[in-house]
Amino acid sequence: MDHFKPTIIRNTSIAQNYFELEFTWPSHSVPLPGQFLTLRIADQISPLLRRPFAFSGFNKEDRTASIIYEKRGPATSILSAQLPGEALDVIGPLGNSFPAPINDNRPVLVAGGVGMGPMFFLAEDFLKHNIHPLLFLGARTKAFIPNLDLFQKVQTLISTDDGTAGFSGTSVSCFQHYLETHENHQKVSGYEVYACGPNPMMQALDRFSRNQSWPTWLSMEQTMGCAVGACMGCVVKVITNTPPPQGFAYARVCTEGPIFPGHTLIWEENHGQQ
Amino acid sequence: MDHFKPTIIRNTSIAQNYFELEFTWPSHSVPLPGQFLTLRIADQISPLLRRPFAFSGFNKEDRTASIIYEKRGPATSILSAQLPGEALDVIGPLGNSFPAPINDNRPVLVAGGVGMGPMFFLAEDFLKHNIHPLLFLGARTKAFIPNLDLFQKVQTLISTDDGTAGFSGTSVSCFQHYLETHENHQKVSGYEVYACGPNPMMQALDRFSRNQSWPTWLSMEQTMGCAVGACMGCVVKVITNTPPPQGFAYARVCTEGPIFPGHTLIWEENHGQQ
Amino acid sequence: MGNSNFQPDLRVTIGSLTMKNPVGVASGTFGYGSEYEQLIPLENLGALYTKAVTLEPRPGNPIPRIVEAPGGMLNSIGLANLGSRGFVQKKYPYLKSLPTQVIVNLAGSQVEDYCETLEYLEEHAPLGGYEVNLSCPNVQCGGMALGTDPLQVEFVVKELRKRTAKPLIIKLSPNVTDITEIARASEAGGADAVSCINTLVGMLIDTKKKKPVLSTITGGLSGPGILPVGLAAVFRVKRAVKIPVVGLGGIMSGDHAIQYLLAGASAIQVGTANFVDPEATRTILKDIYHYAKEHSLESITDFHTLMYPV
Amino acid sequence: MGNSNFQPDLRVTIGSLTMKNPVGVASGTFGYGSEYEQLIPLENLGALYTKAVTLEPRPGNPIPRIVEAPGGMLNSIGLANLGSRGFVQKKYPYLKSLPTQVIVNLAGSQVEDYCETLEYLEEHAPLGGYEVNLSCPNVQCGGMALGTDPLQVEFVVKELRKRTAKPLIIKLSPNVTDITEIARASEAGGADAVSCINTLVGMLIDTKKKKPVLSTITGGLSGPGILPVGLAAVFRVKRAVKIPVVGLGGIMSGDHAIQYLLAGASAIQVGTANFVDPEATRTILKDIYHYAKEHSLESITDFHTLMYPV
Ligand SMILES: Cc1cc2nc3c(=O)[nH]c(=O)nc-3n(C[C@H](O)[C@H](O)[C@H](O)COP(=O)(O)OP(=O)(O)OC[C@H]3O[C@@H](n4cnc5c(N)ncnc54)[C@H](O)[C@@H]3O)c2cc1C
Ligand SMILES: Cc1cc2nc3c(=O)[nH]c(=O)nc-3n(C[C@H](O)[C@H](O)[C@H](O)COP(=O)(O)OP(=O)(O)OC[C@H]3O[C@@H](n4cnc5c(N)ncnc54)[C@H](O)[C@@H]3O)c2cc1C
Ligand SMILES: Cc1cc2nc3c(=O)[nH]c(=O)nc-3n(C[C@H](O)[C@H](O)[C@H](O)COP(=O)(O)O)c2cc1C
Ligand SMILES: Cc1cc2nc3c(=O)[nH]c(=O)nc-3n(C[C@H](O)[C@H](O)[C@H](O)COP(=O)(O)O)c2cc1C
Ligand code: FES
Ligand code: FES
Repeated sequence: MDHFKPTIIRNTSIAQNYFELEFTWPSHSVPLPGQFLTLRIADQISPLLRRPFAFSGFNKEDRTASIIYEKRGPATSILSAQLPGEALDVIGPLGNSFPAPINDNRPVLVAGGVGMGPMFFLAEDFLKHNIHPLLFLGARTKAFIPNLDLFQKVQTLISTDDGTAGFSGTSVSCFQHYLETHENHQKVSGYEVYACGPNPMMQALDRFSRNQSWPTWLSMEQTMGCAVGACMGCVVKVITNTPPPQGFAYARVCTEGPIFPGHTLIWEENHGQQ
Repeated sequence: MDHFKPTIIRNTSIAQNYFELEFTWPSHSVPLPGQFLTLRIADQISPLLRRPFAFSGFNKEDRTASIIYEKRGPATSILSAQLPGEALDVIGPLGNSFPAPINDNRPVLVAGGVGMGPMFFLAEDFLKHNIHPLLFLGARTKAFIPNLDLFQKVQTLISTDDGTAGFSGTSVSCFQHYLETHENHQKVSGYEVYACGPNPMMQALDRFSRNQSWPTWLSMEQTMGCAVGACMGCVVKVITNTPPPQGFAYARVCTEGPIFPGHTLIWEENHGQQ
Repeated sequence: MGNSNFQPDLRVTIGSLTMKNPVGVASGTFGYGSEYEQLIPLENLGALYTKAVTLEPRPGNPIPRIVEAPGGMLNSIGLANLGSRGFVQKKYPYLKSLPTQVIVNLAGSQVEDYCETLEYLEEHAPLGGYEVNLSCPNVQCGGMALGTDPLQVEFVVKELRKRTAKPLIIKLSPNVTDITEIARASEAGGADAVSCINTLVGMLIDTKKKKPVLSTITGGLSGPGILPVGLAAVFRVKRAVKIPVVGLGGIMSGDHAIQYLLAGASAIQVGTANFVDPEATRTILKDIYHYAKEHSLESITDFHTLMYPV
Repeated sequence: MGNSNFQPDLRVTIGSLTMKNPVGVASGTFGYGSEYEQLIPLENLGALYTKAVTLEPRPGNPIPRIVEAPGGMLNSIGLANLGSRGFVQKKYPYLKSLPTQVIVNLAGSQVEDYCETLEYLEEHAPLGGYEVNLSCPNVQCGGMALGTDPLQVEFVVKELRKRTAKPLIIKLSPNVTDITEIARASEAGGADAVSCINTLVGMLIDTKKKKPVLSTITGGLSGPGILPVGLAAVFRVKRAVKIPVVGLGGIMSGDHAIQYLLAGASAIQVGTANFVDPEATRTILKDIYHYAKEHSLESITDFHTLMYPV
């Protein structure tokens, strides 16, 4: 992890309310899929806290990194108005990253909304390692779906809640529908699920994959204070056998996460955030 | 007084750290020399309060108004980055204005630093009424002195503390020096002094003009809350015969001012602000 | 998503008084109304709480009296006002004609001051009701000490109660260990409502001049930064008393005001925000109205039961 | 304008302990140091105040625990920590090697907890000293009640004093009617210093979800918005006790820190600002140093006499 001020290369809209921000990466560290960074958006007292964003890509040769973000509140609004050449205040890379699939499991990547960034990064990374994932991308409506080269390289299934593009329904039901209609999932030794998106989506996915006994890796979100493990602010509730003896513990999204094995998450409480 | 959102026409540097902001005036009101407006600089909680600025000019035909401001803190820094075409959030015109000189008194306008705006406006206004004022403009150093057409039309005496331009010394001593070296001040029936600038300058001027029995009109500054007379925050201490019976009262710069007759001000306390 | 014909009734009742809507303007930030008449239509206000009135005129505190703070402002006005007689002569004629409820904010140094002022106003300046400022942090021996002792609070409220049938709203200070205790004392004394919060005690120092910015060293902190403090106070006070709670502190937007209503406030007051945007009350009222419609809230009390499970 | 050879001595002495400079990091905002070691050189810190340590491990409060507030943030971490034994095993080895003074922040629910925790740490994890958190607003029956009653405060401090010769710094809550009273009780109990302020009780409500944002309804408000409250507290406490005062609350910049020193603080702590800019402590120390040089202040106590005439 490093604290530095890279320069914006590109900050463009890729779909309604979604922006891709590309910037220089003048640090020796190499961000991995699933990891994130924090941005100090402006030298102001509001928005005050740094904002976390997952990497959506990293180019080792050019030393450039990128994030995909949704314009939702004060920080992302300010960010969306920043221009190439301006400086960013970055701390990163932070957190753990997605593991490789075990055995010959085919990776299934499920992205909902702002969760698309890390999924695209992971898909690109798999491709580089000659692994061919299945990518499910869900959104409320067509306008929120970007049009990317990646979709030519990776088998991509798009779904929208209102049916304006691709499958009509959630990305999870799209996945289930795919499985029902494609018998070939019998042929692969199994699937390994990677997901980032709204908690209800991830919980549904978790429940479904648990039934199939597929390993599931979920990228969790929590409001962050320090983003380096110091404040205990960004926790999710996880199952544990270690003390405190309640059978649960709070794990820090910024340190033990953001990627958690699905079966360790105690959903009832983790829903709080979304 | 009106609350409206005029458009920036011009926002340019006229001297080191000094900017002239010209904007549309889509209101029926007509700002007078000495009056001010308040700006809500940004839709943020910091800077929070509206900032007061005196008018530096008003064009009745084009319906445009202007202010001259110094970049000093958060609000004026943000303002200095705003561009033509952007909207301003204005309340104005506010406060009282400079009165015309009595009898045939020759108006002497003394401007220190940010006080120049209202003095330029007043000078232009006198010219329109065929009155020929004397303008003293003081600054710390040459870099803070703008170069304006006005100086061709009005007899202008510049002074700098460090002697890099014009008279070496304060605008008040420049005025005094002028009087000593120009016997013609005997010929006019007298002077009437108008000033806007730092409190020490205005106090010195007040003391001097009291000795000469010249009417003196001083534009005062105080941090403002409401700027419309409601909060009692922006007061200066003035001599009074009315209750409260202490022989003093607090008069609101935004309402009873910003222009006060010099001899009514109780300087000891009013210094607090600067 | 309520149906479009649905019309929430946003009137607020405090004692014998009805406000046409829950959005008032806070004492000390709106003068006596006339100051803002050119900027907003005063008839849209649910209530106007005047600047504090004391028995005798007060010049107020020395200069400087105001400074911006991070996310707020500090003031040390010090109850500058014309006194009860000046109020009756100079302010009452205008105020009585206003198409909104006018609540006179009362302040003083001791119980007798409050009583005498109230008596005088009852006789010479009958208006909508009284907000009793037991909590101003900017006066020497003033309301502050009085407002922090539950026994004294109950006593002064009882004394005032004897002297008026009009609504008595006791304004609470956040600068106490347990604000609910003071609220309960107000209720016990016979108050019709409590309002909270007044400003927080704060201070800023000018490191260049090497002295406190305010002439009185400390002053009262208001503005958006205190929003969470006001909300916590209202939430707790609402659960401690049965009388209505008027919420204020840091309200800049409709969302802030709605938070207060959800926390249990029956009405709100807008203070510092008037300085920033004189139209704040209008926007806030509009947002409250739309929220009520959207959630099919028929009246203000419906806001109080919306939060689950608290 | 001091001469350029002049070197201010910015060391701070609290009880038997000397900090190399007045800039510390506040409890709960800097973990146990290791979390920030990749971002800043820890040897530049005057002191590191650990996250609260309790006798037994605590999981902390339910989710969500943090929300941004206007000009600040609310937290409800709830003393999540490994407990005294976990601290000794997992944190002490690293902390004891740090090139800065480590002050252990102690918390508990009752006097016995504090005493036992301190005894255990005295034996198994001797570090620089203790900051006693009698003021955390986010625990049920916890420190809050304890920290608001002067008699209890004096008692607990006396008990702790018996058990250690190391510096005892009592951390004061701003959520009291008179903070100087608690400060005097701490002094009377034998404290070496007091630190103030802890967070203010605050609350925010999510009007879309119709519930409080924090799981615990109310939480602790920190960040720039509370700066004036902290400064007023330090100013008043400094004039009420003879022991050193450690100032904190809302410090984001060197200017803020210098305001605390002028108000009477002997040292300061940086809390929320670490989250925003991990290098805040470095900038702040540099600014303090330059200010001291510029004003020819030889030591921290010279800051205390700089303000005239207060
Ligand atoms: C590990 C992680 C990775 C993320 N990756 C992405 C991403 O790739 N793209 C993307 O668009 N968004 C991502 N987010 C969410 C992103 O941080 C928020 O969208 C952003 O903080 C919103 O800030 P705002 O001021 O625009 O909106 P706000 O109005 O402040 O907040 C909108 C939402 O963001 C959440 N939020 C606010 N502050 C924080 C904070 N300090 N830390 C975490 N969440 C906060 C709030 O809970 C709220 O629900 C990620 C969050 C986490 C924790
Ligand atoms: C009647 C009047 C007319 C003025 N006319 C001009 C003008 O023509 N040109 C010009 O450059 N400046 C003028 N000023 C001063 C101007 O208001 C300040 O320069 C401005 O507020 C600075 O804001 P800032 O955030 O940039 O700096 P800050 O760092 O906030 O403040 C710098 C200085 O401005 C003062 N100030 C801050 N806030 C306010 C406020 N709300 N009201 C009044 N003063 C404040 C402070 O006391 C401080 O000394 C005038 C002030 C008054 C009262
Ligand atoms: C300039 C100013 C003057 C005030 N004067 C009074 C007063 O006379 N009486 C009173 O009860 N409260 C007074 N207050 C407190 C406000 O009524 C209100 O309680 C406080 O400002 C918090 O609300 P806000 O954050 O919306 O401003 C004053 C506040 C300000 C800012
Ligand atoms: C996330 C968080 C956790 C905290 N945990 C503790 C704690 O365990 N013990 C304690 O005494 N104070 C704790 N505090 C309070 C801080 O130490 C400090 O008193 C407060 O945040 C005010 O300072 P600031 O405005 O600089 O943050 C915590 C504060 C925050 C923001
Ligand atoms: S954000 Fe502080 S521990 Fe994760
Ligand atoms: S600024 Fe409020 S009375 Fe002048």
